[in-house]
Amino acid sequence: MTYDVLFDLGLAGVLIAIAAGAIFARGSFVSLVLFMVYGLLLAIVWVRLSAVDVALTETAIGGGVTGMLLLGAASRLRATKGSAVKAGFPARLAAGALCILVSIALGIVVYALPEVPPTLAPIAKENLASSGLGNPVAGVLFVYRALDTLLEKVVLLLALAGVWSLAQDQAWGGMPGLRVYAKPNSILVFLAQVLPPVGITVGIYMFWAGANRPGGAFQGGTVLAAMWLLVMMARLREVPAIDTLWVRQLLVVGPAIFLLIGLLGFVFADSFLAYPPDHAKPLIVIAEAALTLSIGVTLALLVAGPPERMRQ
Amino acid sequence: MTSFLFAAAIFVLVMEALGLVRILRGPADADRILSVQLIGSGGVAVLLLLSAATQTPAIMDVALMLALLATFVSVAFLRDVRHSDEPTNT
Amino acid sequence: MNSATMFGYCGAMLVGLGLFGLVTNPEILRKILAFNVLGSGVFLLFGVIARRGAAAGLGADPVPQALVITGIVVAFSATAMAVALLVRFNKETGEITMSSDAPSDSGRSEERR
Amino acid sequence: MKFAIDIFTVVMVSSGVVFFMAGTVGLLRFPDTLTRLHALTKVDNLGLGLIVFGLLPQAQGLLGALKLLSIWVLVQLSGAIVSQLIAQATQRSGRQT
Repeated sequence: MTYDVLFDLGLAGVLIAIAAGAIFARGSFVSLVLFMVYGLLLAIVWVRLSAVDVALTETAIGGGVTGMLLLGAASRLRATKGSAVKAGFPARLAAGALCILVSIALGIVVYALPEVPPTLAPIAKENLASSGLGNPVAGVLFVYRALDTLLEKVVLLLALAGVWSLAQDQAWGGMPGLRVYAKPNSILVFLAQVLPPVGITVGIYMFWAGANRPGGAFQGGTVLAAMWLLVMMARLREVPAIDTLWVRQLLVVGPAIFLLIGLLGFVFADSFLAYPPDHAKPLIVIAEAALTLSIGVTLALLVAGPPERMRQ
Repeated sequence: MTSFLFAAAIFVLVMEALGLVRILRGPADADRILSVQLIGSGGVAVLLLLSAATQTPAIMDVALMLALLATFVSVAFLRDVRHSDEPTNT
Repeated sequence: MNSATMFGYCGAMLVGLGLFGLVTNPEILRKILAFNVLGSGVFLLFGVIARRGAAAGLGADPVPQALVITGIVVAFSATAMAVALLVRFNKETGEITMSSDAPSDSGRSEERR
Repeated sequence: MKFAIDIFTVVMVSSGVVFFMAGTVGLLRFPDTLTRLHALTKVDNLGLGLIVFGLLPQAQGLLGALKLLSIWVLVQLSGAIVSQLIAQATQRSGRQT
């Protein structure tokens, strides 16, 4: 057995152990810590599957922002003790058996995958040239499945509207209840001053590199969101009230520009979300730049949660 | 060379797996965050080794992203850190 | 068995694990977490199909990869929504679990208040 | 020349990996949070540092080498700061008990 296969086997083993730990751990804090580590190792799995774009997304979302989101909820709920008793042993046994069956069925599907796998890679590669991009995944996201990508941004905004709508009436239009450090000390403040410039550079690099190499608007935007959250946690900046004009403008600027470019496709190319042949790349880069910004703000506000208090 | 780099990556991976024990055992939440730090640095090391072993420079970007977000997550965890004298089971 | 297929089995097991956590754990937060594990298992299966579809000099088929990226984003949106619902649910009822004998007394006491 | 460079990489990466082991053993065996923190800093500084150093000649071009170095600097910086924060969290709990 060669070392790379051994590495993959070990990685898969550790991944399953961590997932099992996160599911079965008794304390929620332990469970959340394990979930974060799980996201981290999953990113390495994606790297091993030659999907570096997905690895970047998984690091940013699975390891970073989702963990932060769950952590925020856990610390709010910490005061409450769970009252419901766990399901009885027979019920757990039945559920376990059922889940093992599901796993086995999926395993059989994996085993029975066709010998000659179907692939769209050659077509994607062939048509990549017309978009002027060098990254095939970005090509698929912004040309072949552009409608998906547009709707995905809309889903993010809808989720944010949903989260906000869970605010209590008197808090509407107020400031999200992001948990911040009660007394940020000088070291934390130092970190929150030094890391964001680095992070913003990395974010812009991710978006810029995304045209030709793995990366893209979403990965870049997530880094921006993480940095903004860091600054807010260290209380260098207040969490903005959700009815602030610039917040609303930043939220919609990305999808709006993307939609506008899509509509211009009717005029200058032959259909919705079609790009004029000579200007495909600049248009995509403009849309991605605006989307990076909007995604950053949307993600940060999703993590911050519904508004809880009015401005003083 | 490739085999050596993969072997080194396997070794670091095993260390990360051992570090998991500290997450399970605690006892303080701070200890668990120490373990996250270890696994974060280990993850960066593994990715850099993989990048060199497979000659894929793009993997370095994942390592960069990981380094940034691991820090962010540690800071978020420390915000809510509980002390070892309090019960850890909720 | 090559690495891609092996990660496929890994994904299948993750789906099972996540499903078990989702069904059996009474704490809602842990259900949300388990749902994310389940989702990542499904994404991994996609990743395996992408890897097997490597062709034309690409390491993996870009189309499933793009679908997974979109999927991760949508899963995050759903998680954010679920967490917000959980926090509000907790504020209204003081519960963090879903018990089988709902609608419980705590729900009614909320109405009286 | 290629051979000499490879030897350099093997030696450096191996020593880095040894520090990873030392750090992990320390994390598992040391009696309290602060001593474990001490063990962990060896991983961040020397373990990753030596691995990065060993991989430098394998990097593709100057840009790749620079990126490697900047990743290490970033881990250094954030590792040092997070260590401080962890130590403070531990002290705080020490005073309260």
